[in-house]
Amino acid sequence: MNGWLITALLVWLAAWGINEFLIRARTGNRTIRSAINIIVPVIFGVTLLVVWEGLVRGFSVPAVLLPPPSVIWQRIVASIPNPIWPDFQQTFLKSVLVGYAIGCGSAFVVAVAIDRSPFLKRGLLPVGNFVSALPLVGIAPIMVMWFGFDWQSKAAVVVVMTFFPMLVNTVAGLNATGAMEKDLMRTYAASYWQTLMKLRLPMAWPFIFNALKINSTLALIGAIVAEFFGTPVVGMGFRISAAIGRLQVDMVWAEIAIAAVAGSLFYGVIALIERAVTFWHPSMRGERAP
Amino acid sequence: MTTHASVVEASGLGLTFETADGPVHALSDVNLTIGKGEFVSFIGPSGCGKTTFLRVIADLERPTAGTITVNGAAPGQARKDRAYGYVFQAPALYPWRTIERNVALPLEIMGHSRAEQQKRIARTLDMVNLSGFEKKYPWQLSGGMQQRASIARALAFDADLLLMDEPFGALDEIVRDHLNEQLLDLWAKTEKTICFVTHSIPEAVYLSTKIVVMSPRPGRVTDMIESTLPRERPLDIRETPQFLEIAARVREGLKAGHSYADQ
Amino acid sequence: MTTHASVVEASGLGLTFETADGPVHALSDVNLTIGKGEFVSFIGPSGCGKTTFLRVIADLERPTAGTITVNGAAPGQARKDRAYGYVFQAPALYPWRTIERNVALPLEIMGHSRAEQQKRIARTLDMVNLSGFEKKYPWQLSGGMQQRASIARALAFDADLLLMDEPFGALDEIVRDHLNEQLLDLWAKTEKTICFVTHSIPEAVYLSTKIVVMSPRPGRVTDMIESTLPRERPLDIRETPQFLEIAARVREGLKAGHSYADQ
Amino acid sequence: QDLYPVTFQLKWVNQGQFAGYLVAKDLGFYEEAGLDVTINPGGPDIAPEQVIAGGGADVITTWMAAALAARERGVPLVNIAQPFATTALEMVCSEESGVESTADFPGKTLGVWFFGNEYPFYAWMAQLGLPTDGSEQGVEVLRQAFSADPLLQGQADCISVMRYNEYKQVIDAGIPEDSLTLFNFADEGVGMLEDGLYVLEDRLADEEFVDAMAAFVDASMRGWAHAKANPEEAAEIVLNNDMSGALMLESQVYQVIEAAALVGDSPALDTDAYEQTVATLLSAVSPDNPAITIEPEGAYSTVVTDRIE
Amino acid sequence: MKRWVDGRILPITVVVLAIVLIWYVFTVLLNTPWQQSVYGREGAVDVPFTQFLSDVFSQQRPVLPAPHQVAAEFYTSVFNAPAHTPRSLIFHAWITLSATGLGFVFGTLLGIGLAVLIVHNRAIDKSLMPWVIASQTIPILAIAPMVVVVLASVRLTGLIPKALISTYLSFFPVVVGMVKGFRSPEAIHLDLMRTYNASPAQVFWKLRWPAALPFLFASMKVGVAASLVGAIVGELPTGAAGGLGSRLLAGSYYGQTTQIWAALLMAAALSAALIFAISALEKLTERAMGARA
Ligand SMILES: Nc1ncnc2c1ncn2[C@@H]1O[C@H](COP(=O)(O)OP(=O)(O)OP(=O)(O)O)[C@@H](O)[C@H]1O
Ligand SMILES: Nc1ncnc2c1ncn2[C@@H]1O[C@H](COP(=O)(O)OP(=O)(O)OP(=O)(O)O)[C@@H](O)[C@H]1O
Ligand SMILES: Cc1ncc(C[n+]2csc(CCO)c2C)c(N)n1
Ligand SMILES: [Mg+2]
Ligand SMILES: [Mg+2]
Repeated sequence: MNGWLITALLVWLAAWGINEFLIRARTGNRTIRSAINIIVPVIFGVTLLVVWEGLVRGFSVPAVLLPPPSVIWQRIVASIPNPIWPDFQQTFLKSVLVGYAIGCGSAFVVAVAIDRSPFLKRGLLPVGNFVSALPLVGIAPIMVMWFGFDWQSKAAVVVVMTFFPMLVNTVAGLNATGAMEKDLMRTYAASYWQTLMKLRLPMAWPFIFNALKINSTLALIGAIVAEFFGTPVVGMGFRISAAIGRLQVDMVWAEIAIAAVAGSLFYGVIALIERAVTFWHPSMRGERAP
Repeated sequence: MTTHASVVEASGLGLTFETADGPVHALSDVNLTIGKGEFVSFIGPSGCGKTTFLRVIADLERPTAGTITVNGAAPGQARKDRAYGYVFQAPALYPWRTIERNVALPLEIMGHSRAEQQKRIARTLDMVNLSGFEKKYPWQLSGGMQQRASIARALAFDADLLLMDEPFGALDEIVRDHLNEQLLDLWAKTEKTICFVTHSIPEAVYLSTKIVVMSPRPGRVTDMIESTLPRERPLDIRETPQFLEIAARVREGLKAGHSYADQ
Repeated sequence: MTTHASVVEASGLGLTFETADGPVHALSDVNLTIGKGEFVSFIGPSGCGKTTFLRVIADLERPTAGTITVNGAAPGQARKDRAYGYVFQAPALYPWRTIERNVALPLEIMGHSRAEQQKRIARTLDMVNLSGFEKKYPWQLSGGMQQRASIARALAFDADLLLMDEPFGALDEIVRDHLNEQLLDLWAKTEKTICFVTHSIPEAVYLSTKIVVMSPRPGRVTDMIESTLPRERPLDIRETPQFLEIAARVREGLKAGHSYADQ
Repeated sequence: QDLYPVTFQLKWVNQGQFAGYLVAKDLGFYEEAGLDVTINPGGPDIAPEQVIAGGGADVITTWMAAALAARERGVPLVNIAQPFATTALEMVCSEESGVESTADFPGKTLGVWFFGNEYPFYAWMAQLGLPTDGSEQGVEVLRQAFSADPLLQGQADCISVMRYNEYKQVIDAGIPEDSLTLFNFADEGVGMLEDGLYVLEDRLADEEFVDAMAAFVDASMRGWAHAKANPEEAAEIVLNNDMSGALMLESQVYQVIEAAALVGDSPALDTDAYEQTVATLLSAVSPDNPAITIEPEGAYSTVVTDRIE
Repeated sequence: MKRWVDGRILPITVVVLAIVLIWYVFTVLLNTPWQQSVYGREGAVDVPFTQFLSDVFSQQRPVLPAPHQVAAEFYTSVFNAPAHTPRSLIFHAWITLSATGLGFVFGTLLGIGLAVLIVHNRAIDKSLMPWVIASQTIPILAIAPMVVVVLASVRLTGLIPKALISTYLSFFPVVVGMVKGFRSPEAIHLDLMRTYNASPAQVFWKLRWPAALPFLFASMKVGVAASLVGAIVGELPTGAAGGLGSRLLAGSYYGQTTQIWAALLMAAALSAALIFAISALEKLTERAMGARA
C-alpha cells in the first residue's frame, strides 16, 4: 500500500530532475528548444497524474470521493460514443461556440459603435463592470426562464459572460493608439473609417486577443454551470451534476477531463491566431528593439 | 495655389496650454512669413515651441491668439487638401506594416493606384538609400533607418510643403551630411517649401534660406537670419568665413535665450 | 587595482549574435588597450558595435571569441566589484522614484548610509546643474534633464571606470558644450578612466586622449587616433588647426567605413 | 455526563420535510437520549451518500432508490429505519398540456429531478413502455431545477412535485387545483420509499453505535409526533433553523402537516414496501438509468429498530 | 454643465435611466402572458390599460420583477430587517463578504507567490504555466459541491471551503497579471541593476515589484470579482448556511423572483464596492509613486 506513496514520491523527484536538466540544457537548435518547451509541461502533467494515482491508492481514498486517473481514463474510453460525444456537441459545439461568437462579436460591434461617443463610453463602461459582476448563478435561471431549457439559454449565459470583458478590452484597445500615430493620420486628412481600419484596429488586436483568451475559458465554465439550472438530459454540465447524484464519480471526472482538454485547446487555438495576427507586438518578438 | 507668394503667414500668433500647474505659454506673438520655395530652419533650446509652431501650421494644434494662414487659407483647409508632408520627431512607423507598406500608407489613404504606389515607393526609398529593405518590419531596422523610412513616407505623396521636426536627430555625422545633400537636391529640383527643426547650428546654416532662432518661456522668435549663402551649396561651403559668420550669429542668438537650470 | 597600468585589455575580441535571419557579427577581432586615466571615445556609424563593446566591458554581453580583461580580471569580476559606472544611451530612470531617489538607487544597493547618500546626491546633482529638482519625478523633466540625472546616477558611487553611451545625444549644442567642460573637469580632478560613445566628431576630438573609429559588418576597429591636444582644453581649442586636423582624420576614418545602403 | 456525538446529513435544505428532526433537536429530545446531534442541511448538489462515504456524517437521510444505487457503487449503506412510510412524489400536469392520463404522455415534455431522484420516473416510463429520447412516441425529459417554474411558465407539460412543497407552490401561484392532472407515483405502482435513515454497514458492528442510533431514531420519532401535534410550533422551529431567511411560516405549517402525515406509527422498515421498491427498480434497468442491476443483499437491518422497546 | 458631461455622473445616470426604462419594457413583455392567463381564469375582459400595467408591475412571482419591486424588496430586506437575522440582506452579504475576503487574500497571495516562482525559475515557468491555464478550464463551479463534501470529510466546514473556491477562481488573474508585471521592466532597467551587481532580492524589491504594481491592481480588480462569484457558488451546495448564494437558491426554490433579484443587486453592489475600494488603494499608491495627475 505504501509502495504507491513511495513510487509517487520517486516519480515526482525523478521528473523534477529531468525537467531541471532539460531546462538548463543550452542549445542553439530551435527544433530541440521548441521540443523541450513541449516536453517539459507534459512531463509535469504526467507526474501530476502519477502522484494523484499514487496518493489515491496509497491512502485508499474512496472512489466515490476521488477516483484514480487510471479509472477515469477507462471511463473516458468506454464512454466516448455515448454520452461524452453527444454531451460535447450540446455543450461545446452549440452553447459555447455560438455564445462565444455572439458575445464577443456583439461586444466588438458595440465597442466600435460607442467608440465615437465619449459620453456613452464614460456611462456604459462603469455600468458594464457592475453588470458583469452579477454572478453567473444568478443569471442562469433567468436565462432559462427567457430562452427555454435547451442550449439557447446556455448560449445566452455565455453571451452575457463574455460580453463585458470583450467590450472593455476592445474599448481600451481602440484607445491605445499613440498620439503621434493619430496625428499622422490627421496630417493625411484620413477619414474616420480609414483611421479605424489602418491604425486603431491593428493597435487594438493585442487587447482584443486578451479578451478572447480570457473568454475562451469563461465561456466553457459558463455553459457547463448554466446546465445546472434546467436542461434537456444531455450536456457536460448535466452529466456532471447527474453523475454526482448517482455517485458515478469517474464519469464526473471524465467529463471534467474532456472539458479541460477542450478548454485548453480552445485557448491554444486562440493563442496561435494571436501569434499570427500580432506578430509585430514586442511581447511576441522577444528580440531587442533597435 | 502656386500663385501665392507666401505659403505660411503668422501674425501675433500665440498658443497657451492650460495645465494643472497653470498656463504654459508655448508660443507668444510670433510674426513670420514663409514664402514659396523657402527653406526655413527653426532652432532654439528645448521647450521653446518649435514643435508647437510646426503643429499649428499642420492644424494639429489650434492657436489661442493671433492669426495664421497656410496657402492663404486656414491651416485646416491645407490639411484637408493634403498640402503638406510632416516628418515627426520620432519615426512613428506602424509596426505591423513592412517598410514598403508604411511608405504606402498615405498613398492608400489618398487613393493612389497599386501601380502608382509601387512606383512612388521605389523612388522615395531609393532617395533615402533604403532600397532592399522594402520587406523588413520597422523593428528589424536600426533607429537611423527607421527615421529615413519616415522621411520617405512624407516624401511619397509629393506635397508642396514639407514640415520636418528634427528629422536627422538620431543619425551620425556622415549619414546626416549625405541626407542634407539629398534634401537640398530635392528642394532645388522641386521648388518645395520646407520648414525644418534642428538642434545643430551647422545643419541649420547649411540648409536654410532663413533661420529662425527661438527662445523659451514664453516661446518667441528672438532672431531671424536671412542667409547670404548661394543656393548652390557644396559640403565644403561649411568651412567658408561667410558660413562661420552666420553660424556665429546663430550661436549668439541661441546663447542669449539660454539658461541651463531651466530647460 | 590602482597599480594596474591597463584598465581594459581586449585581444581578438569577437561577438556574434545568433538571430532568426542568421548570425550578426557585431564585433570582430577587436584589439584594444585602455590605460588607467585615459579618456577614450568610440565613434562610428550606427550598428558598428559601439554599444556592444561597452556592454562586453560591463559584462552585460558575453564575447564569442577572443579575450577581454577589466582591471586585470574577467569583466564579471569588475561588475561584482562595482568597478564601473554605466550611462546608457537612454536615461533609464525609474519612473516611480524622484530624481534624488533615482540617484540614490546604486547607493542603496551598495549599502551606503543615509547621511552618506544625502551628501553624494547633493554633490552629483550639483555637478550636472540639477540642484532644486531633487523632488521632481522623471516625467516632470525635459529629455535633456533626464539624461543629466542619469549621468549623476552613474557618478554618484564614484567608480574608477565610466562607460558612457552617447550621454549627450539629446542635448542642444549650448548645453552640450557646458557638460563637456564639466566632464573634462571631473576627469582631470579624479583620474577616472572614461569610455565614451558619441556621434559627434568635434565632441570626440575635444574630449578624448584616444579616439577609436569603428566600422560595421562586421563591427571592427578601423582607426585609432592618439590625441596630441594638451590635457588642458578651453572650449576655443576647437578652432585651433591641431584640433581641426584631428577632426579631419576622424572624418576620413569614418567615411572610409561608411556605406549608406547597409546601415 | 458525556453525550454521544452524532452528525446527521439531510438530503435537502432545512424545511418542514425534516421537521421531526429539527424539533427533536431544538426541544432537547436528542440530549435527553444522551446524544449530541449536529444536523447538516443538504442542498441541490449535495449527495448525502457521498458525504457519508467521505466520513462527513454518521447517519444520513435519503431516498431508498438512491441509497441502493450507492450501495451497488460501493458505498455499503444500510437502512436502519424508515420514518416516511408513504410517498409524496407526484407528477402534475397543467390544463394547457391536455394530459389527462398516462396515454397522453407521448410527445409531451416532462420535468424530472435528477441527482438520484430520477429512478422512480424512469421505472414508471419503463413500465409504460415509453422511450425517453424526445421522439414522437416517447416523452421529452427536462432536467427540472429547484422550482415549479417550468409548469408556471409553460416550458414543461408536466413537472415533478413533492406533495408537501412544490405542489403547494403551484396552487399558491393561483392555478386552480381542479385544472391540474395529478399522478401519484405510488398509485401508478412505481412508488419508492422516500426519506429513510442510512448508516455505513461496518458501523453496525459497534454496539455503542447501534445503541446511539436506536436512541436517535426513537428521539426523532418523538420529534415527529410532537410536530404532528403542534404544526405551528414545529414550523416556527423550522424557520428558526433556516439560515436563508426565505421560508414563509404559512407554507411551512402546511409542509409540516403534510410531511408528518407521511410518518408511520413505527420507524421499522416495512419489508413489503422494500421488496416492492427493489422489484420496481430491477424492472426498469437500462443503460441510461442504471439504478441497480442485481438484487441487493443486506441493504437493511432491523438491529436498530429492534432495540427500541 | 460641461463638467458634468465630462465627468462621469451624468453619463452614468443617463445609462442607468436607459437601462431602467428598457427593464420596464421587458417587464411588461415578459409578464404579460401570465397576466393574461390570470385574466383568462378570472374571466376578466376589457381590462383598462392602467389597470393592466399596475397588475403587471405587482405580480407575486413575476418572470421579471419591475425595478421598483426589486428596489422595494431590497429596501425592506436591507433596512427593515434586523441586520443579524437571516431575513436581512446585510446578514447574507456579510457572510458572503467574509468568504470573499478570505478567498481573495489567499488567492492574491497564492497568485503573487506563483508568479514570483515562475519569474525566477525557468523550470517552474515551463512546467507550471500551461497547467495554470488548464486549471482554469476545469469547471470548478461544477465540482464545487464535491469540493465542499471532500473538505467536510476532513472536517473543514463553514468559511474555509467557500474561501478555497474563491481562491481557486481569483488566483488565476493574479498569476497571469503578475507574471506579466514582474516581466514588464525594460531590458535596460534590468541591465542597470546588473551593472550594480544587485542581488535577486534587490532586483525584486527595487525594480520588479514597483514595476508590477499597476498590473497587480488591475488583476486584483478582476480577482476580487472572481472571488465573489466563487464565494457565492461555494454557498450553493450548502444551500441553507446563509450567504447571498443560499439566498439566491432559496429564492428560486420558493419561487420568490423579487428576492432573487434583490440578492443579485446586492451581489453586484458588493463587487462594485470591492472594486471601488481597490481603485481607491490604487490611486493612493499611484500618488505615493509620483504618477502623473
Ligand atoms: N500638450 C501640451 N500640454 C502642455 N504643455 C505642452 C504641451 N505640448 C507642449 N507643451 C509645452 O510647450 C512648450 C513648447 O513645447 P515644444 O514641444 O513646442 O518644444 P520644442 O521647441 O519642440 O522642444 P524640443 O527641442 O525638446 O523638441 C514646452 O514648455 C512644453 O512643455
Ligand atoms: N541582442 C541582439 N541580437 C541581435 N543583434 C544585435 C543585438 N544587439 C545588437 N545587435 C546587432 O549588433 C550590431 C551592433 O549593434 P550596436 O548596438 O552595438 O551598435 P551601435 O554601434 O551602438 O549603434 P548605434 O550608433 O545605433 O547605437 C547591430 O547590427 C545590431 O543590430
Ligand atoms: C435539484 C433538485 N433536486 C430535487 C429537488 C426536489 N426535492 C425537494 S426535497 C427532495 C428530496 C426529498 O427528500 C427533492 C427531490 C429539487 N427541488 N431540486
Ligand atoms: Mg520638438
Ligand atoms: Mg549604441
